[in-house]
Amino acid sequence: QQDDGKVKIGVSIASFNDTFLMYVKDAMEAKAKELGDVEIVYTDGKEDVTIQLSQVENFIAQGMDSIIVIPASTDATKPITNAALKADINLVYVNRRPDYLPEGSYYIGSEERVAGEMQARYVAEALGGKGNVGILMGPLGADNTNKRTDGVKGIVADYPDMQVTREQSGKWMRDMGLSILENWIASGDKMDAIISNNDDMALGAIAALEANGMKKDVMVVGLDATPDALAFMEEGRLDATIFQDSKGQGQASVDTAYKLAKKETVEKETMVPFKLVTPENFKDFL
Amino acid sequence: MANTTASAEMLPTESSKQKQLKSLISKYGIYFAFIGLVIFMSAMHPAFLTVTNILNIIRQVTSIGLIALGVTIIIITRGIDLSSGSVLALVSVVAASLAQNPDWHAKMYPSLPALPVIVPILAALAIGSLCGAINGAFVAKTGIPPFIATLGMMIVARGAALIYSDGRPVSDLNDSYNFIGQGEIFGIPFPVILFIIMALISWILLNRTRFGKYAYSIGGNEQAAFVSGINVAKYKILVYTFGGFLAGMAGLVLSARISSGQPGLGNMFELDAIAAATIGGVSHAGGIGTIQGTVVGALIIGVLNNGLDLLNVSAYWQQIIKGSIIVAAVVFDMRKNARKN
Amino acid sequence: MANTTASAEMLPTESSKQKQLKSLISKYGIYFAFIGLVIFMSAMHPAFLTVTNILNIIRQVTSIGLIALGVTIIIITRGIDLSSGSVLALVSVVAASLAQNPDWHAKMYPSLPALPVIVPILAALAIGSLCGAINGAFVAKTGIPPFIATLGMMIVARGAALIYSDGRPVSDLNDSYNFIGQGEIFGIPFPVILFIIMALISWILLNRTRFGKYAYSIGGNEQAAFVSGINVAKYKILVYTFGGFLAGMAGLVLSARISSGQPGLGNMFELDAIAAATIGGVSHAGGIGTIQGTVVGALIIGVLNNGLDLLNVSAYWQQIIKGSIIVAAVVFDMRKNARKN
Amino acid sequence: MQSEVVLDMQGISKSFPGVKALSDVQLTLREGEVHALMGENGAGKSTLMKILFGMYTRDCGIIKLDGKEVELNGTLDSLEHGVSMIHQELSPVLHRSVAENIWLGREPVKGLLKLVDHDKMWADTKGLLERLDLEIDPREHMVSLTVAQMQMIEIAKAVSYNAKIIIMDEPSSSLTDKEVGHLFEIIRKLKGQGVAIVYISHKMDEIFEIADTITVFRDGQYISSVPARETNQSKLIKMMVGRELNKMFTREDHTIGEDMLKVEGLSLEKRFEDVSFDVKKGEIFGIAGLVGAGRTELVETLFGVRSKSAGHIYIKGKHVHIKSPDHAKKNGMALLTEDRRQSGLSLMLSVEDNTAVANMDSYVGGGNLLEVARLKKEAKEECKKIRVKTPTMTEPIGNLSGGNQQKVLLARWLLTKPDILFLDEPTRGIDVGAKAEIYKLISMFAQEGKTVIMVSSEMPELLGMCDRILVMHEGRNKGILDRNDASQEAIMSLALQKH
Ligand SMILES: Nc1ncnc2c1ncn2[C@@H]1O[C@H](COP(=O)(O)OP(=O)(O)OP(=O)(O)O)[C@@H](O)[C@H]1O
Ligand SMILES: Nc1ncnc2c1ncn2[C@@H]1O[C@H](COP(=O)(O)OP(=O)(O)OP(=O)(O)O)[C@@H](O)[C@H]1O
Ligand SMILES: [Mg+2]
Ligand SMILES: [Mg+2]
Repeated sequence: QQDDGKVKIGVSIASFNDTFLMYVKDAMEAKAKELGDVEIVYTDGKEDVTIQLSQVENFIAQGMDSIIVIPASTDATKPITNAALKADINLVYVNRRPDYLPEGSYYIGSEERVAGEMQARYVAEALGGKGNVGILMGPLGADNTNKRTDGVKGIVADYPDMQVTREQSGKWMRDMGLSILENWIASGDKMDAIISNNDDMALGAIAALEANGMKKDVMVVGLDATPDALAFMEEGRLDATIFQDSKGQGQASVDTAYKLAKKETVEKETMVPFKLVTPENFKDFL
Repeated sequence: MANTTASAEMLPTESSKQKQLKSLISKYGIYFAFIGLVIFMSAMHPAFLTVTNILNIIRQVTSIGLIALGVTIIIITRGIDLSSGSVLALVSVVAASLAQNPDWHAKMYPSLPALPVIVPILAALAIGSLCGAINGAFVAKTGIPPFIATLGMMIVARGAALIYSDGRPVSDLNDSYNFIGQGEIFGIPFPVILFIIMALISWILLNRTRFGKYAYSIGGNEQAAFVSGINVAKYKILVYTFGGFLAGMAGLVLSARISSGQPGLGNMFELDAIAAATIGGVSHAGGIGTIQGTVVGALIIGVLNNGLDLLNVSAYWQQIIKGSIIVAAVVFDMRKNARKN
Repeated sequence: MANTTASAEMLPTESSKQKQLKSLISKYGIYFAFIGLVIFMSAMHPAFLTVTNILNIIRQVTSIGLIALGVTIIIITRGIDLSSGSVLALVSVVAASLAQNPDWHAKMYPSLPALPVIVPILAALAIGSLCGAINGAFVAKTGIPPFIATLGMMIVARGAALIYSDGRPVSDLNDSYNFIGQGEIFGIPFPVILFIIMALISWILLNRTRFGKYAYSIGGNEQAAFVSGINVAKYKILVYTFGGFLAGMAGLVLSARISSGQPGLGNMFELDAIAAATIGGVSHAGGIGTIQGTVVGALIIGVLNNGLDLLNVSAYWQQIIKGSIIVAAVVFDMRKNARKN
Repeated sequence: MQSEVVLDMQGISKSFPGVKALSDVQLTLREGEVHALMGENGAGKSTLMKILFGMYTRDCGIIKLDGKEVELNGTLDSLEHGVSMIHQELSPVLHRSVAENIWLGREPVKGLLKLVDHDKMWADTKGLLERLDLEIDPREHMVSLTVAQMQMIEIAKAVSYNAKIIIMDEPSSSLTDKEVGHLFEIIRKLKGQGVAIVYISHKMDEIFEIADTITVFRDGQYISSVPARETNQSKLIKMMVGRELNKMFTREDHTIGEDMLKVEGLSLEKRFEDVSFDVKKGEIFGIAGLVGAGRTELVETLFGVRSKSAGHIYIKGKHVHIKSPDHAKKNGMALLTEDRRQSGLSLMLSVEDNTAVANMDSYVGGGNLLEVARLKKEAKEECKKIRVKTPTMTEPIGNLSGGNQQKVLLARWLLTKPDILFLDEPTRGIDVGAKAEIYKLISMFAQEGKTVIMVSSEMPELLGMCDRILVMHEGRNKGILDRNDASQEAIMSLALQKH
């Protein structure tokens, strides 16, 4: 602990360009304010786990009490974990669960794959177990792209009359979701549902479908439940999205890191589950 | 005096039909490459050569195309602009914040009344131009390499976009703003019209004004341009300002197209735009390049993105194919210079 | 002849101490900028100038530094390499797939026995060099602009990395492989040692071999190099091959550092590397540049990334500050050339 | 008895797109002879030499070296066959040292690692330069040398190959008399060693001083070869130009009017000091001096390329502050620069654009658009007027022969219709015919009541053209000679005069 008596926490966030993670950050800030004697340093991992490793090394050099990491890749966290543990600094992973989670490291969040599964299950039920699905993916090779997409494909495979006919990367961006859908529509292929790895791309898809008068024939499911997405849902334009409790994750992570610094005991893993958001229940999430 | 021109005409020229055709192909290599690509895509997918799809392609390529027009002139002066994608993003969030619907719950300036659409438009173009002018001023006045000046702006403008928007999208924009990106006039998408107009203006600027002649001359030999009495610094600043102006317009169009300003918008667009210009025959050694070439370069990129999606080529393979075709097109185009030695 | 040289000496020379200091500062501008930055950071944060942190900085800058060494020589020949980040990624997944622990559940080649560490190392360096050689061959043999040739490779190599790994990280690598990125010799991180060795080799290549002399002369005046009987094509290919080799090495180090090969690794590293070289005084007009300059350029970028994190500057503002300082450093350095005219 | 034939080129042709540069030409070279290759600009001299040096491949014809037919693919081939070349239009690698430039492509190496042996390189260079009496530091970077020094390094480099044949493509165009004398000493030494030299130059007096045999080309065709002893200047000119050239220097009577330009105590830090003179309307004013006398800097300062450190400039009696070439242009000045590659041409741009670039302001018409048709017309007319030889006006100027490039630059400035025309070495690399035409143009220009200020290292040109000649030495005005008092001796005695 520092001289000024404050608990110092270093946070490395996978990407500041990810809207959802910004809401997690908001929640962290709120919690820190509430606790009072906490000082938090936020850094942008720019979707690159090596940058995050550097940031963690810097945190260690600065003598942080605790470190919170939302990893850009869950497969490459071993050096981060080992570095923190070696320096005897508390380490809390948030939102994306690394496989390597030894004694002394903690996790708060959910399982990405589950979100994809929820999306696909909702679509399968709505379509009666048959139809063509297009997937809008995040940046190729990104961890959450892979896990969410795997989740969707896993469920679709359970339904013999359902298939993934198209998939393309929209790099999280709304304009790319829009362009990709324009091209898919132009191809004339029949499409029954678009499942997107995040909300922004889904909103782009909706714009393309509406412009071609096809929105009523194709359902669109997003993920994150951002304010923009909820507004679309309110207007009856988005069929479903998945709520990830940014507030819950953000608050719990700071809370855990704080308690660890104060040498209190905490749960090794805290699950903050996903929730399906549909026009029926979206008001709960506004 | 007659003998001067005579001497040129006197010189025996090889004028067989075959030679002519060969020189035609080699002179317009990239146009033939483009036509070849279009024929290939049409053969592969019936939907490719439909009016809707063609408009799709042009609409999708508008932002990169607008940026590429400016970057063409910048590269002609022997410069480069890496900042366009970031400037686009900055412009998109600022303009969007001035065009939000008054009843939107996440409105950035809740107390701001509904503004006429000209306000965000002017703001966008002004900010874009200002960023460009700053690039130009650094390049012209301090002599630092354009790569560094615009790399700095790339990083700074992206940071400014994030700070301004606090990293959030700025959404729910009013309809008159949205028209810029989604409207149509006589069935032709407004962005397409805008792109055609700007391409024409750029062509005129480059070929029919002092500005353009000076751009070529500065790129051709800056020292010579200076000694010929050209205010090199002034024209460099103007060139970069025009580039920034076009990036601003691209930000306007793109944010209106998705009805949302976003700080992450336009990532890597600068590379695509520079690629479009380079495919179109602009030389990084300065002094060489045309607007029509750049337009075709941008269309090649647009056709690739669209066609590979149509053909449902896997996202991974798309990259390999796209990269290869870009190189192949330029190699094909290059043969026109291969005779040099 | 005497009067030619004498005439210069005759003219009054201003040789006061002050002038000498001034010329010293302007000659070594970027080194002073670097020292200034270090002093500033040390004053701002006590943890900055500690051994751990200095090793942190160098270790963190290794990958970009390695790439920057190669890119320096490439730019000296008047080229550019945009593909390094992607080549790094491709190398990382291939090398990692040959270095996975046998019991890892997601092993890429489940039946592959544990291989000696030399196998992935050689594979990495071979693939990196091959990509570089292809870049070089296109540049030298087809005459297409290096920007396009390496942009193509940038897209293709990234696609190949994605296809090879199916977009998944290749993880759980064996300890002897990890040593490349995480090991220490006498308390000095192995990547740091590797970087120093490669910097020395690059320096020798550039200053003490024909290869280096030819690189400078090809960039300084390709025509002159050609008429002096230099096999320009061959040396261009070699230069790009060396660049690819270093990118491969960076891929090795980086994947070993995080114990995982990833297809998304090294995104935009090429820009940082080119920036490092440019900050270090390499001229994009060719023929000018030094390894020591590039090393300092890379360190400036490393110090900025590290220092701004240390000082708890908000991520958004970091971008603005980083962009500004890069530009400022080069402006400061530029003044040495300001006297030219 | 005639010595051995070392080179025999027969039936050589070469075409470029739109241009037949050589058709069925021949050249025979003997051991120990200095063979002058003459012809107007664009006659194909450089092209033939580039073929011999392996830079261009010929369309047809045979090349025999020492009686054996050879294929020369690339410069390396030619170097290995004992041919080296001083290039007409080739700048060195500027940011490398003198030694590195000389040994480029054949650096001495040592040890297992084949590291470059710098010590040997410096020493060899020092030896070479000493042998050639050149006082230049081997470690000096080329940029910091003067144009003349760079040229001497090019010569040293060509000599250092120990070649049997040395091609010298206008080696003297950027040298003054002193260095030319030096060059000739080198040539005579080489001759004594049996080296055959192809010497290309437009300077008649040089040719008659050094050449043994003269071959003349016209419009890409072989005209004839004659021993130098058996011909004279006017015969030679007739062979080259294809017609009689009655006089070289045209000086139409021109009336000297009132003051045009007045310079008072002009100085430029480290370059020249306290230069004063005035020039009248209708006057042709020469500036003479040795290399490094500061003449170039003087005219560049007057034209605003450099900023003066002291002094005043008056135009037509009005005090002016010229801050940039832009400014100078607006004050009715024009400057044809000394180094056309560096500060004149945009090589990839068309002849037309290179001609019109300084005159754009006058083509701006309605809506700020250029009157392109008028631009094209005027540019073409101006080029016609001074007989620029080019296939079309849209040809990249880099494809023109050196002399024609120079003419385009002159056209550029004449197009701006200046009152004061500065010419820095205006006829460098220009053939006799064209020279005479340029002198005529200069004279006509003065006749219109305009002013010409001409810097030149060619004494006859100054003496033949100028009303008065300012002689500079080491940055100082050493005196102004009137036409009637001027002579080579008078100029030299001022130019060499110590303080
Ligand atoms: N690379 C080229 N491409 C096209 N045309 C060329 C090229 N090189 C030379 N030419 C043309 O070939 C002709 C001969 O040119 P060359 O340079 O051999 O003339 P030259 O006799 O050396 O003239 P000068 O005395 O001016 O140097 C000219 O008409 C020139 O324009
Ligand atoms: N860029 C430069 N840097 C340093 N010294 C220079 C530079 N340019 C010229 N000088 C020096 O200035 C002096 C005069 O220059 P310069 O040779 O151009 O004079 P000049 O009388 O025009 O001769 P020339 O006959 O070569 O045109 C010389 O001593 C030269 O070395
Ligand atoms: Mg010639
Ligand atoms: Mg001079």
